[in-house]
Amino acid sequence: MSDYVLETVDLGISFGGLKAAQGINLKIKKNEIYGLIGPNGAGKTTVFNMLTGVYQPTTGEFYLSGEKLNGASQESINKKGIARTFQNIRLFNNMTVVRNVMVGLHNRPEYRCGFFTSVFRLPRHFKVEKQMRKKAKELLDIFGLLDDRNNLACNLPYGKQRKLEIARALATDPKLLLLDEPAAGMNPQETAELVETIRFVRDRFDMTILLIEHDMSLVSSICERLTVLNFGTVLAEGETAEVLKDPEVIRAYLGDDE
Amino acid sequence: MKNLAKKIISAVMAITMIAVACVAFSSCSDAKKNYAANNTEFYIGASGPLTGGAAVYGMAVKNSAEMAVEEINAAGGINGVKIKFVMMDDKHDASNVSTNYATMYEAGMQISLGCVTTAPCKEWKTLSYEDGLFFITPSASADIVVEYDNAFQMCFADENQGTTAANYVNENVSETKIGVLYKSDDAYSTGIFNKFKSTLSSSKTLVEASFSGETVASFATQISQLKDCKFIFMPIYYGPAAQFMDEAKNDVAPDAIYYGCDGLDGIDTSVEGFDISTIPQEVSYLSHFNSQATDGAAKTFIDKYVSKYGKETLNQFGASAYDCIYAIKAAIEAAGNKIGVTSSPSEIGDVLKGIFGGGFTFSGVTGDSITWNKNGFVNKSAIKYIVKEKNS
Amino acid sequence: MKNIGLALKKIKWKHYVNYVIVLAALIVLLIAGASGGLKASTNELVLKIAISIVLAVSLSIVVGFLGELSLGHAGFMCVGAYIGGKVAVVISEKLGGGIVTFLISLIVGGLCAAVCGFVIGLPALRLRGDYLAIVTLAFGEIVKVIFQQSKAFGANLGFDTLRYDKSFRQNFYIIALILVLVTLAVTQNMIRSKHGRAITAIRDNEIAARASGVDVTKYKLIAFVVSAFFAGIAGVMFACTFSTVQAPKFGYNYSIEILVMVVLGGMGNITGTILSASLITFLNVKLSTVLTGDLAVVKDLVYALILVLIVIYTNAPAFKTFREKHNLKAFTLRIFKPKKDPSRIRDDEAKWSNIPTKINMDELLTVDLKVQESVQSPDKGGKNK
Amino acid sequence: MDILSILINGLNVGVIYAMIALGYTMVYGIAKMLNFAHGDIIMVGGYAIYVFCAMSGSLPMFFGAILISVVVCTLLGITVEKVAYRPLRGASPLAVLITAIGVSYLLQSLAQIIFKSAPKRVAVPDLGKIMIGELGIKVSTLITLAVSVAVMIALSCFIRYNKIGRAMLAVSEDRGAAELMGVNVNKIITITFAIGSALAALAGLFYLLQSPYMTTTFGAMPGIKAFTAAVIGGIGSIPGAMVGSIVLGIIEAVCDAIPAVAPYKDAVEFSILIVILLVRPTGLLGKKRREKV
Repeated sequence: MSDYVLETVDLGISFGGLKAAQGINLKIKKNEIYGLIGPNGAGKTTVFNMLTGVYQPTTGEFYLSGEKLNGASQESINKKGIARTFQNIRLFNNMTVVRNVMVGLHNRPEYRCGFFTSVFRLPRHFKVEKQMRKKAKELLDIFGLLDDRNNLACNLPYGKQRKLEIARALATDPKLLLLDEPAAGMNPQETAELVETIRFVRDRFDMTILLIEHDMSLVSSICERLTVLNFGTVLAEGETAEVLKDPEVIRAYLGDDE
Repeated sequence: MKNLAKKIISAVMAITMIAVACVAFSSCSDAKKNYAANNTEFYIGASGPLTGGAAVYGMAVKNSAEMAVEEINAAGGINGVKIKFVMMDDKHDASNVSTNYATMYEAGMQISLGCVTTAPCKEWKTLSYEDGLFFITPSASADIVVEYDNAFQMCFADENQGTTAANYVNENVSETKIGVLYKSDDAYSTGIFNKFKSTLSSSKTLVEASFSGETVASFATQISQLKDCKFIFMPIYYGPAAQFMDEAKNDVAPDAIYYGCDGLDGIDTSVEGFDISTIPQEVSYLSHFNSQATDGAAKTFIDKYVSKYGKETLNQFGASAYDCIYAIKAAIEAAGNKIGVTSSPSEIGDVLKGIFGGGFTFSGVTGDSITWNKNGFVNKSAIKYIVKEKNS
Repeated sequence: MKNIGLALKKIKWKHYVNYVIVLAALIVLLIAGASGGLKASTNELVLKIAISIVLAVSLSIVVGFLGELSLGHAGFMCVGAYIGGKVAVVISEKLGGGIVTFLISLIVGGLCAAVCGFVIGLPALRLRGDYLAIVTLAFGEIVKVIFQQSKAFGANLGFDTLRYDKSFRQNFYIIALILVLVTLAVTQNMIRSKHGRAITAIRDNEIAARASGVDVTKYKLIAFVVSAFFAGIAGVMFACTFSTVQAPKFGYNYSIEILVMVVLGGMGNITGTILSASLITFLNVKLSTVLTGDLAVVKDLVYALILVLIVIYTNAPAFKTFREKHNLKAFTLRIFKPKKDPSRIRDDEAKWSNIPTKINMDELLTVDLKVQESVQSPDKGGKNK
Repeated sequence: MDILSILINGLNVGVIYAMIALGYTMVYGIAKMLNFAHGDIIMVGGYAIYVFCAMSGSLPMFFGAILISVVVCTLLGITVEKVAYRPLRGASPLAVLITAIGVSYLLQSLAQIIFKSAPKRVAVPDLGKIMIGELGIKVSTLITLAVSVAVMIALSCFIRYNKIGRAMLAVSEDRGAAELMGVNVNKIITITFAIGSALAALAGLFYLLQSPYMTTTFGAMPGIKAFTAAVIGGIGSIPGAMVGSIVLGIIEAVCDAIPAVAPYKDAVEFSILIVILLVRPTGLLGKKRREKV
């Protein structure tokens, strides 16, 4: 089964009596850009929350390249290699841009550095800090944020904040990147830019990307495959083109016209 | 470059550290300076709660001491030398005492009344002992306060009050069920209570009730614990005592007896709006001062005090402080030329503790022919005052 | 010579300013001390200030950097003061009243407090905002009552601390200031490392921090333990400064006073914290020594007024522009006017000031996760394509 | 002593805490600040009653005094809010907390300057007690219970059905949104402070009814206890404040009743508090808030 980066088997969660998501079966291949779409409240973000350990799924399992991850804490899931961005941007607002990314780097084995090593400023601390800062700057450079590195994250324009969030997610060195409505509130150019960025990220880091998106132009332009959710269940899945033709899907989006 | 910078920083640090070390272990020069060298009047210092929950006691001491000082100065001072009295606020918190002490000491304090309340006085005790400064406290009553030879008390020591009270009960009280109301977070109250408990004869059964905190919402619980006792011992201050009696007047048997220590003094005068005659039970306490005395030194003191400050803060704290000042005066006069206005605290201290420890007798508001033993404990007659007879 | 000058330019003074402040104070005092000994009262004042600084800086770890409100900091200090003080008394029989005894008691007191910090840190994993605040407050009161009632520690009278050798006590202010330096060093080194970044990340956005793989449990505990440890240190310093330790001192009023120092200093602004701690302590001492006798009553009034005015001045949005024109920084800049060279801006120069803690509970502002409704009416609200 | 009377004492103390806790919790929920000066409003209320009863202890005079103390406290609350807190609207909540502390010191020291430090007995008319079977219950206790229950019900209705009340709810849910919906937030906050202070005045009255003694630190501990109670119940929730207070009151009465425990009263109370919070991290009736991810 590990020829899939992410595989979910009958994944589902119910709050109280109510099934927010059920029977979710995703199979995402390496290097794929996979779309998860559906009307508001269809349970897309709920799926993300399950995949990142915010909620514990009540049914089913999910595997990251063959390794069963449900039940694990958010931190450990991230360490295992699932990173995400948020629908409503969540940056460390009172920290500089570069530090935001450095927090992302914080768990990488090559930057391990004990508490007392830092407190007593042993040589290793300086070495690690130097490397981390270097790495962070590289990442920022890739996303064209290098010049903003000393601004507070909260002072960045919206588009850059999105990028920074992605950069921070990548800093954790994930196998799978979850993007929650990356294009939300972006104007066409920004969106176009974003498309480039996402592609670029995929190629540069040979990343696998699962994204939630409302912007159909974006979805149709970059997603190889899609899964459509509605009322917390899978409505359709498959190649982007087919799925978008599917009358069920259209109805779900535009409602019945009679 | 950067490393050089770091080197510089660390060098600077290192140098200072070394400097520190050197100074630290070279400059142990201490010739105690006599700050009183150019005093023109005797400087008497004191520290007590002038703000916060215990302020009323501090104010009483301050007022009375100032009153005594004014009188003495008006009458030409001690051997023609006037007195200067300074009192600083410690908020009944020991950690404020050392600053007060140092400040006054450096301003030329030569003699002192210590602290008003026990807890802070423990700090004062140590500091004054190291400087050999004499103090006689009007009201810090724990035994430990006078542990050193430079310290004397004008009030009764807690333990000795506890014992006296217990003995009184053992001998004169027929009731076997003895109620006690004490304040569990107060040194004075617990000090007396513990001694009382241990001295009380086994034939008596003790009914304990305690409270804590600066203000008590209601004594309902304590009342229901004590309501069957015919004799209730209350080693607490008059404030809460009045509150308890007031609340309990219908629950406790009207022929019961409230019996307290010097803390109860002032219950009939100092609680504004509280009329003790509304209490059916007998209220009595063992003290060295009776705030409704009708004759003698006490009477004159009370009149003067009330006319000056009103009866709100009239209590044995003040009376005792008033006596402290006069006792100091008497002692200095007794010392004659051994003590001058510019002599250092320790010189004065040596002389005064010699005098007080050596059979010096003094008569004042809180008793006639008061004497002190070497340990600094006062020896005077504790009288049982019945503030309020039980309604017959 | 020249490159020394250059090197001096290169130093990140911003990182050292706090040490410089304290060292300067130390040197001044040493000079004063060398020339005929410090007055007892000055010594007293210095010690009180040192203790306040250690307390305030340690509290700022939890409040300023972790962003949790703690109302029981005095409780940790209480533990340090009682345990450390007692240990000193006990071991002094063997080791005498010198620096050795002090150091040992220091470590023991600090560690005991740290353990308590750990214990209080545990609820911190479950509770947020005020709920945690009230737990810390409760802890402080519990510790107070327990020590106050324990016969071993002299119950209500507290216990007499060890009187160290005179030479030691006379020079204790030096040790105290060194301890301040140590506290600063540890705190700043921690904050300016990956660990510090993790802690501040939790403050800024716990969910994002988790999602970025920050081990929230570990770092919350670290913050509480370190903070408590230094509070304990302050407690031992207290026990060494005063000749008696009494529990009532360590009630919530004292905790709040420490909090005041931290908040006035600007949350997460260590320099500010140092200054405000010194200022407030100085103010308290001066007021109580100047306003004696009948005037004592006015003391609290003055203190309260100053407090309110300072806070309103430094925080009121209305004064913002005025503040930006005339504040210490602007003033110093006007004097030194450093040449603006962006390459010399350091990564760590984030603006720390005025970070709201979780007291304003973002939970309260964000509404429940209303899955129910949203599922029944899919297209309700939210942005749509 | 018997369980029943312990319970009654507990209830009595509890409902008084509730009066204070309501003020705390409302101000918290709506202004998002901890008003540490709240306890001292009680003290002011007490002194107000004292001043007017000192004129004459007659019953009508007493009711007059009650009215006046409520008015005084309400005005005080509004003034404090306007002078000390409003300038800080939008500043960090902790800054406001500090001003609150400042105000509390201010009120206390003023009280000491005006009324001196000696304890005062307020000439509250003694209402006696009625016997129900074995145990006698103070009339004042019954009044306290009745009035506070009435007040709580009234308050809940006010919040639920009155326009302003609902506006309050709105502000506490989401100030920004409420403002957008045309709610005058400043006005609402002022009203909240007014109500809270009025309740504080009542609390002061009830204290005096139990035992009519006043000092300048009268309100400090009740204030902090009530805050605790509000948190036990779930801060921001009005029924929570009531439940929490009554729980706390009863615990307190029980502790008092056991001589061995009495000295450790506070420790026990606070330990129980911690346990409760560990079991229910948002208090007894606090709404479980989940941050939307």
